[in-house]
Amino acid sequence: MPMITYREALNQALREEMARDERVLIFGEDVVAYGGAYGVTSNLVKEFGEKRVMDTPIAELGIGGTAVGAAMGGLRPVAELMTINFALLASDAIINHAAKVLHMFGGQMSVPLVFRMVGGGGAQLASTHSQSLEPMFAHVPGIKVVMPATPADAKGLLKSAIRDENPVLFIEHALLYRVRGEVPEGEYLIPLGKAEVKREGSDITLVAYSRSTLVALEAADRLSQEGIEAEVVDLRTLRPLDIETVLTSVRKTNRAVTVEEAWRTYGIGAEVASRIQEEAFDYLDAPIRRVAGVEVPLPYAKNLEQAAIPDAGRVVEAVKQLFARTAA
Amino acid sequence: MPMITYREALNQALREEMARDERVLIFGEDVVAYGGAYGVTSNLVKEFGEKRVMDTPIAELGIGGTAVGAAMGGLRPVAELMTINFALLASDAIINHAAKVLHMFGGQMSVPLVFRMVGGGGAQLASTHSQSLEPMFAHVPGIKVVMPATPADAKGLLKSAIRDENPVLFIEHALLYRVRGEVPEGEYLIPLGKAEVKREGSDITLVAYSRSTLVALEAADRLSQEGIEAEVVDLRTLRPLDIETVLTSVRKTNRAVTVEEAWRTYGIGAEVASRIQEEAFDYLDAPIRRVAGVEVPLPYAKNLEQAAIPDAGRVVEAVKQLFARTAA
Amino acid sequence: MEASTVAHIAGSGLDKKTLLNFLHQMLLIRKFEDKSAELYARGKIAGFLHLYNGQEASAVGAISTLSEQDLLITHYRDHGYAIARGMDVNRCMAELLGKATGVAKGRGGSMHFFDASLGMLGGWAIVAGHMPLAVGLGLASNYLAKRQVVLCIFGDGATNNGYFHEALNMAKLWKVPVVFLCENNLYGMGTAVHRASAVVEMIRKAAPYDIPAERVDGMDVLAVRAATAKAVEHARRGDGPYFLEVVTYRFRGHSMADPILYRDKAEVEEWKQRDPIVIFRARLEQEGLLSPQELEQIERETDELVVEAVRFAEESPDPPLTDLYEDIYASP
Amino acid sequence: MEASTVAHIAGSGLDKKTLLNFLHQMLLIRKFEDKSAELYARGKIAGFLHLYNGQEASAVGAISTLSEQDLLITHYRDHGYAIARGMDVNRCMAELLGKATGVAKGRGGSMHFFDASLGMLGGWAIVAGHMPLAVGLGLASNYLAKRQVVLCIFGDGATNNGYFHEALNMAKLWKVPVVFLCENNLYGMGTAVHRASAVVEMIRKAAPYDIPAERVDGMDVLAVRAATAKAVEHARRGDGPYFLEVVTYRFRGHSMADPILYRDKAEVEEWKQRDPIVIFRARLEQEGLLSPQELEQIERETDELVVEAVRFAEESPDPPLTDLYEDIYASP
Ligand SMILES: Cc1ncc(C[n+]2csc(CCOP(=O)(O)OP(=O)(O)O)c2C)c(N)n1
Ligand SMILES: Cc1ncc(C[n+]2csc(CCOP(=O)(O)OP(=O)(O)O)c2C)c(N)n1
Ligand SMILES: [Mg+2]
Ligand SMILES: [Mg+2]
Repeated sequence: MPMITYREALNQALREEMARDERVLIFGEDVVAYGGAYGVTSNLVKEFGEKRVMDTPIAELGIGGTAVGAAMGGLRPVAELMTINFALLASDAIINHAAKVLHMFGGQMSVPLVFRMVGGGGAQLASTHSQSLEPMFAHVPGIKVVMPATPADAKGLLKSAIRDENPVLFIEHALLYRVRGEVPEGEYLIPLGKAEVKREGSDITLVAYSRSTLVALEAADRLSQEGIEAEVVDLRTLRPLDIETVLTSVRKTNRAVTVEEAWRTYGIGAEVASRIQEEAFDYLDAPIRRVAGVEVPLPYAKNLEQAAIPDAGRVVEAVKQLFARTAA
Repeated sequence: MPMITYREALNQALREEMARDERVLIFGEDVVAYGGAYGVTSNLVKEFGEKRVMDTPIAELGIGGTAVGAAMGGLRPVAELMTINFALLASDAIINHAAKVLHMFGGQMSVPLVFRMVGGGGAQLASTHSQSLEPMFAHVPGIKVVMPATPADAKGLLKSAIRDENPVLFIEHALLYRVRGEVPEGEYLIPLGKAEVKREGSDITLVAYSRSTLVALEAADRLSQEGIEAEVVDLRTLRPLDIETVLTSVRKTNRAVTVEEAWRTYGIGAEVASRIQEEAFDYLDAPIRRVAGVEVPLPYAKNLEQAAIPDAGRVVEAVKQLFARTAA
Repeated sequence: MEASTVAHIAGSGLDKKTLLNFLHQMLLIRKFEDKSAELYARGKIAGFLHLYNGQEASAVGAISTLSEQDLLITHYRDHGYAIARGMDVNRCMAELLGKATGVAKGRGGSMHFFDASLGMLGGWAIVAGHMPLAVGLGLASNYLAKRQVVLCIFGDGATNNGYFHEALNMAKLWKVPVVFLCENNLYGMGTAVHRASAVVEMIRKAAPYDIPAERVDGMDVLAVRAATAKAVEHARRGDGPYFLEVVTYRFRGHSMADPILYRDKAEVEEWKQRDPIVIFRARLEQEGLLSPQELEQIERETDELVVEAVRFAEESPDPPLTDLYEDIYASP
Repeated sequence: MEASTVAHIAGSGLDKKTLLNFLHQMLLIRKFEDKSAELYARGKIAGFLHLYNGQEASAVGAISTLSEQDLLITHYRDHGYAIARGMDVNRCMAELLGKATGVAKGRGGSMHFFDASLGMLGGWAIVAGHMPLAVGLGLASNYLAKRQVVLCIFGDGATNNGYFHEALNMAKLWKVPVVFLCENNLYGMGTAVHRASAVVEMIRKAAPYDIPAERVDGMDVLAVRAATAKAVEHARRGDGPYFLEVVTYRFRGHSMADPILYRDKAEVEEWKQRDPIVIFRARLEQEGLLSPQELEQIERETDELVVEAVRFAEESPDPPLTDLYEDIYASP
């Protein structure tokens, strides 16, 4: 299988879906000549022309709303909001419009669309450009929220998102674009709403998503050198949440730690931990711990930013504390 | 103590703070002649004039941003966003601006302001006007989120919110405005970030906030008739979250159920449950259960809407299941 | 009010049948609204109820210019648009009563009338939020070469919102076939136009987008019809968006919850002298196009339709509780 | 470009000291930016770095009209504004290097320069998001009778955002003393103005708010100065907001990450012929206001300031890790 980057995998998914379905079009800020702020749409205009790859003004309210309208009109827009930080300006279009159409109007119309955006920190972009706001959107029924961790997942999930009949928020991670991995050529689909065990292990379950999955995998390798075999579950989709895969793992390992870049309070790990204790209470040998982003606006200075984002070290530490606790 | 409504208590708090501090002013949609969509600001213009009570256009981006600027300019604005559903349009001003000023600019300036809004469902306003989006905002460090359940708390917390040096989201509940209760006259302050035990009990802890607190209290009365004494903890402030009061209660009762109108997944109960199992794991006799809003856009039809919002019956049921479980 | 002069009826190029149908529609809307107010007072209708009394000429005149495949998207004060577009009044009333037979299965209520089969795409309750949706619909129309025109209706208050600005700019850039129709009824909730907008003539707001604009007397159904016909023609030709300001007035409060403390009775009474239904009826009579018998028949028909609508709605079943869980996600 | 004609220097009413200081400031900004680019290439500066090369006349001319108590609030391309407002270049450079001595303690970086003591209130990175903040600051100025004028600077791209529309409308309604200065550098990121805006003259966008507007040559520091002085005077008099379009050009990419695939070299070269610093220096020389010695001294002083700034920044300590937890909430 060819080794390509996460960015190339996304570009490939977009190209394939546009070639497959005439109704798929892309619009957003600087997606044409610039190829997108992160280069994901580069060269697509050459192949599909400006009718299907359109620049927009800096108008997130407008981009959000036009995407909903275009979907109602029979298209399958892939609208780029650039970053999840700007998606707040489209949150009304997403939550009060896209998420409501199907149910509120009696099931007469669905809105198949994808909002692509980058999320996460680590690139020293300071506090308004480094957020992990996915918990805010994942809270809302009527939309789906997808966050791929690998190039292969990026391709397979984006293709499925574009084919989905519902509004899908597709959140990429700034620090993953250059990551390489094996990606199947051509038709390759990963169903939305399915988590994946990225590493098997018997002693503890690490639950993560997006870039944090790589952090969890690194932590698992380190733990393994100390005789602790961690299983790593990559949620991949935050809504609908595939808790079954998590529970199956925890019933085997009896322990869990969640890993996320988002702020801890009211974050993704909170829901995962709650579900685990609700549905696997008697299997737990220890409380579920959460490793999450420090609850501060992310600063520019590298040393401060790094201290605020979970790394393998913090995950290893949290796991060891759990074992120390149960040993004691 | 005089018995007044939740609405009157809020109006009284606004009046007292405006009389106390010249820098306090109110602006928002229809806050002058209309007295606010829910009548909370009625007659204030008569007393303080249009310099201190100002109507705005239907411009939530503008209201959000001008409030931040006014606070930076030395005022203490109380901006009304009408409902939390429209607050999504101000979410960028709140999250990317208000919440960032103090830290991002090196601590040079704070933004003392209050965003007032109504939240919650039950009035048959359909799915874009009935949401409980507080988990989205409570997730964000740099702001405080307050949700009073009683007239007295409404007054004491609003006065404290106006005096706070930070951006505070003050979320009222549409179905509480007519509720009456004893409210101390004059200077009466309740510190932000402090939960309150609204009912003592030894068998189980019910954790709630806003209108759900009344639901929990009703459930507690019913349970008591069946010999189960529930303790009801009213969070009152969602950020900062006073988990200590919750933990103290749970260490005594060894069981907990959370009650909220918000959607279950990634909701308020998820954080509360996670914290409890993290910090009181060995005290738990049973998993923490969550009674929350059904995960659908809230419909207009009364029977459907009622079925989607937690009531005392569902809380009682959840509690009984817990005891059945542990009995078994 | 400097509004485009009224097309003389003979010169309106409309046959008698069409003209009488306008009267029929306006009366039906008026009676539907009055009945809704009554049912609200009796507790049969809940939630927010925004009535259209006084603005009937706008919906009837404008929507009459659309062809079958065209699309309509509006704000929440939507009963008049739905009826003018030919939606089933029985199912509209059933929606207000929250019944399973409602146009949105009772899930949407007053603010969310919708009928995909007629191209009535809502009924939206976030002020100005539906404006970019109209642009998206226009984009789809161009993209799929459907030659569908999109009529987007909103109020004066909506023009102060960021959605308005972003939508009009994108509409012009993308040259979408959207007719933006602003019903300037002089108030946004309880706020007079001059208190919320730096300029009181809404047409001035189309200038920075280079979108042609016209201001028209909203109490004159034929004037609205004529102006909208021109706008729709412009859009269908492929010349892009068009902006219409329809100057009108709402006779009732913003919603049934409105205490109406912000305007005095005299102003309301003055505007009621310009009741679009009374004016149009008188003109038809002057022109000898409406006999007492014909009027009486129209009155009777419209009365019966409303009575029947209420009967249908009241006899309809509530939605089954299982409906709560339907249509949250669409399956592929 | 049809821009207001250049004020003849003699007629500018400015003394030599002021004029030479303009040259000094523009050169300092240019050199600060070039050095920043170099440090970014060497990996000493990270994140987004938006440089101001080519636009110096706008910041220097406009900000020179503010009095001490006035306020300045800008978008993220903010080094030039900070320097023109007199912020300490040492601490500005330290901010770029993420040091504890930075103007935002290293927490903000390039996009968030801030100095409350000088009324420079940021440095904001959400396009157009700071515009209503300016209105709020103006409201406070009126409310507290401070007679502070607020200068709000943003780009052409920002004018297409809903924030722009809501802010200008509210500014006019509330009659706040805000001067909105739009730097039209012909591109928003990689998108040419005509691809993002229905109209290419930004002044046309002030019309629907009844805000007086003027378009000025942004390569001419004295023209910018004259126009802004008028606008500030208008605002200070209590006549409300004013809108300025400063037509300029950025010589470098949107940010250091910009591959610049959207404009051709010829266009850039053509604009470089109109380098505001070269033009102004030549004019000073023509007018006999700048001797070779004086020029040499200004060059030396500005070189030294930048060298010193880098030294200061590099020798400054990183923020202590404890700083991460500081200033999340203010205590009463
Ligand atoms: C974004 C948003 N803000 C506020 C409201 C509350 N609201 C509902 S209708 C309305 C007034 C709208 O006035 P206008 O646009 O003139 O329409 P009209 O009701 O006069 O027909 C307001 C403020 C809302 N629904 N959405
Ligand atoms: C709301 C928002 N959307 C998108 C961006 C990304 N972005 C940063 S700068 C920029 C271009 C701004 O152009 P303009 O306003 O003309 O200012 P200039 O950079 O040309 O000085 C964009 C799209 C952002 N920061 N904020
Ligand atoms: Mg109106
Ligand atoms: Mg620009």
